[in-house]
Amino acid sequence: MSKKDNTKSVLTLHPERCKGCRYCIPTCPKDAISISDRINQKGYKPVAVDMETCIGCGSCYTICPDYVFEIKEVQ
Amino acid sequence: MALKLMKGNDALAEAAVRAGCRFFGGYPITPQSEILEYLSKRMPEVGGHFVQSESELAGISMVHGAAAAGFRTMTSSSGPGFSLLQEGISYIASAELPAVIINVQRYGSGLGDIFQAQGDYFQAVKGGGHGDYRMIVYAPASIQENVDFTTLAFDKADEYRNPVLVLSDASIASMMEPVDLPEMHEHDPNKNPEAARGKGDGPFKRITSTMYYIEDFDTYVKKKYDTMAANEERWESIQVEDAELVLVAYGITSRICKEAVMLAREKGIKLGLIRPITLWPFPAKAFKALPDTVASFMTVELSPMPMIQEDVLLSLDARKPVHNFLAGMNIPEPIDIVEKAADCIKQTAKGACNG
Amino acid sequence: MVERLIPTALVEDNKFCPGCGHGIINRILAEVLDEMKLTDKAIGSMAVGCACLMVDTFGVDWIQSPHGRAAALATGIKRCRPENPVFTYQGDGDSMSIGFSETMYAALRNENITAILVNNGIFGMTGGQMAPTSLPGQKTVTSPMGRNTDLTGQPLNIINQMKDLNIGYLARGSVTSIKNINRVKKYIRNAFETQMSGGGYSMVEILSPCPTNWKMMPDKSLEHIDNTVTTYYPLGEFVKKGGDSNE
Amino acid sequence: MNSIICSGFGGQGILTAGLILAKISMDGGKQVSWVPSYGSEMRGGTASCAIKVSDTEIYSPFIKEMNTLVAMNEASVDQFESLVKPGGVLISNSTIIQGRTFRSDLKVVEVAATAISEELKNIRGANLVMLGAMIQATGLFAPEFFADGIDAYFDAKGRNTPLNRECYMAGVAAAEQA
Repeated sequence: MSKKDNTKSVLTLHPERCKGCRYCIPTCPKDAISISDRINQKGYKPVAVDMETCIGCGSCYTICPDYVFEIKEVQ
Repeated sequence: MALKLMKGNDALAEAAVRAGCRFFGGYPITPQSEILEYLSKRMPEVGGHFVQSESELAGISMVHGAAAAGFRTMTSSSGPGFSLLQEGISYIASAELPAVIINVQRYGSGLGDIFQAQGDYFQAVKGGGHGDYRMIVYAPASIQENVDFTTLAFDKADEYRNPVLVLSDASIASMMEPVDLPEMHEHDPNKNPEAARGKGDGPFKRITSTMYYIEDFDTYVKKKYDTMAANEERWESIQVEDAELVLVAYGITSRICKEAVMLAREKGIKLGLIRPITLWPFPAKAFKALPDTVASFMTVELSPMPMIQEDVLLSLDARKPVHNFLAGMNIPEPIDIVEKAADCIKQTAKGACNG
Repeated sequence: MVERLIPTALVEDNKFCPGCGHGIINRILAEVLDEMKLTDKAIGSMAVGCACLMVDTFGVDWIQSPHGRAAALATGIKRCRPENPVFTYQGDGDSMSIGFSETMYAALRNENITAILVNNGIFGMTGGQMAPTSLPGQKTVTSPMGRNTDLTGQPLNIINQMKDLNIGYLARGSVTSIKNINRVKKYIRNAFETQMSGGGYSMVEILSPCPTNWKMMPDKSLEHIDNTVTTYYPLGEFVKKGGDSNE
Repeated sequence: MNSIICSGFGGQGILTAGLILAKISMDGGKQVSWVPSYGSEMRGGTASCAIKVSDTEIYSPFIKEMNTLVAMNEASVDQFESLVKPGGVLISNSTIIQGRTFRSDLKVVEVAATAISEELKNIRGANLVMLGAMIQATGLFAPEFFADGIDAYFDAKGRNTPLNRECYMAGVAAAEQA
């Protein structure tokens, strides 16, 4: 769908919301998600996303209990 | 104005409808069931809602929901069922929602029996539910008062955003007297902006214990109930001006005591009567204003144990003897009350001051 | 549409434990309310338990119910305001233990409300005690040797209790995978569509992980639901009086 | 202050008799109270009601001693005769209460209420026969005023028949002759 109107699905990450449950990691079809080394303000090691690999499919959005991911359409 | 001959329960239910009550949830239990029966027919006639709930716990919770939605709402029960209402009453008080609760008292603890009694006094006035709340408690003594105080209860529930209790009993429930019913009053459920109706364009509403959102809640809640206590005392005093002994009785018992006062006066015995109309706040002011002639008091209660005695003693700072005429499960005879009172007057003169 | 934005009803970060299924369910519910344009009208009757944590984070009108009474409150609200979507959000302890009577009677009356019942097989908020839905042999802080069904009875299958009643909609889903989550979303949408068309009582039970009280890693919790919990509590739609949602 | 007890088997219309008396008294400008007392059975048990009619405020609605007893059956006489005030009125349903010696300090009116109502083909009107005898014997209200009240009572319920007034008037006549 997105291809037709020349838009692209781009992931927005809210790592401060992450509680480190890791549900997203095996869910990602591109293995683009990993745990970062830093500790966020909630005290968890948040996920990080390799944006080059990410295809913006939204699987992470769907499984995440903590609203860490959003997918936006951009031109 | 045409008087109507009505049964206590029916008149009370009609008063609720005329006060704008449009939701009733409740469970059958004698001797209050006629309130349910009446409203099951009447509510649909006025576009209101009646639900026979699966229990008193559910009934009071339905009332809680309807009150949160902004509607004038009521439930009623008796004795064992009133115990089950306590959970919801505490929650409604805590959320500062208005609701009217009726307890048609019946005799005894546990299952007890269905006849008139006044044994739910402590539960009614000291708070049967958990936590830091009080309720205005009205004690009607006639069918007209069933109507008047039920009407007032809805207004006071709105004014203070607090549940209000009407404490009736099996005899007032089943007897008939002429009543003058008030005009029909419509209550706008959207009048209060805090009523749950969907957030619309505004902020969402959280109807829960207000303690979560009020700063210095301890001070706030104390002030709320102090204000109610200071402003809402109601009572009737009869022939106390020169009385030697003052009877204290509420509800149906107070009417027997009125007769006892008249009978005593015929015999030259100086009895008076204080009839608390509000049981909470207990009318302490009535006791502060008595003349020095009053040497002692006697409570008359449809209970085997003294209950209002405690509040009379508090109102008197325990400075004068308070005797009891405990009728238990029997309707007392005025002459018996007069004789015991005469005996108490003698005892008091001798300096004895017990029971 | 590939765009996936945080729904408007989620006004603050949730306060659930890491890996808690409530977060997923909150989001799906918020999506459905947004998509059906019901967020501004919805009134929620909130359980006691972990559901209470939503009161500041999920932006619809809320009424806090006493423990177990959410369905009775919802009855009072819905009868008075039939035009508003009214739902309960309850855990299994609230809806199926202390509130079993209120839950069942709302269904028996076919109240036109939607019940979201989150089944994680445990009392979460109070520290992991046995629930009516705990599985045989399940270790909890009040069944330390494992749930003994000789003494505590069999796990309560609420769907079985309700499926023969005259109600509008009944389904059970889980939040263990993208597929299952999307299915739950459809169930919740079907439930609200049932209500908005006056179709009577609708209920969606959702199997949800409680990694904290199960003392399991979140990923193992999801596997546990798929491998074990669903054998006791099969997924699917069990009553569907209206048609499919036009999603 | 007039205190009246109406008593009989449940189903004999005794509570209704008391109610009609209370209603007409109210319409006649009196203060009234009506207190029921009945056994657990809906039909067949003993039922009674206590009515007070007064020009001034009624304090206690309960009655221990009464001015008037309307007794539909033996059990009612057993229970209440001793509580009628000296000089009071006792209306006895002589179809059922037979061969009985009453207190000599009472004005006793024996009226075959059940038989009369049967003759008039209004078997449920025995209570109205008793009321007629009671009104005549006590002089509580003018008999015609009360008869109009009975019509109004049943008219309001939408189920009046001329037989109601006939039963009542038969009771008045029976008391006149007694």
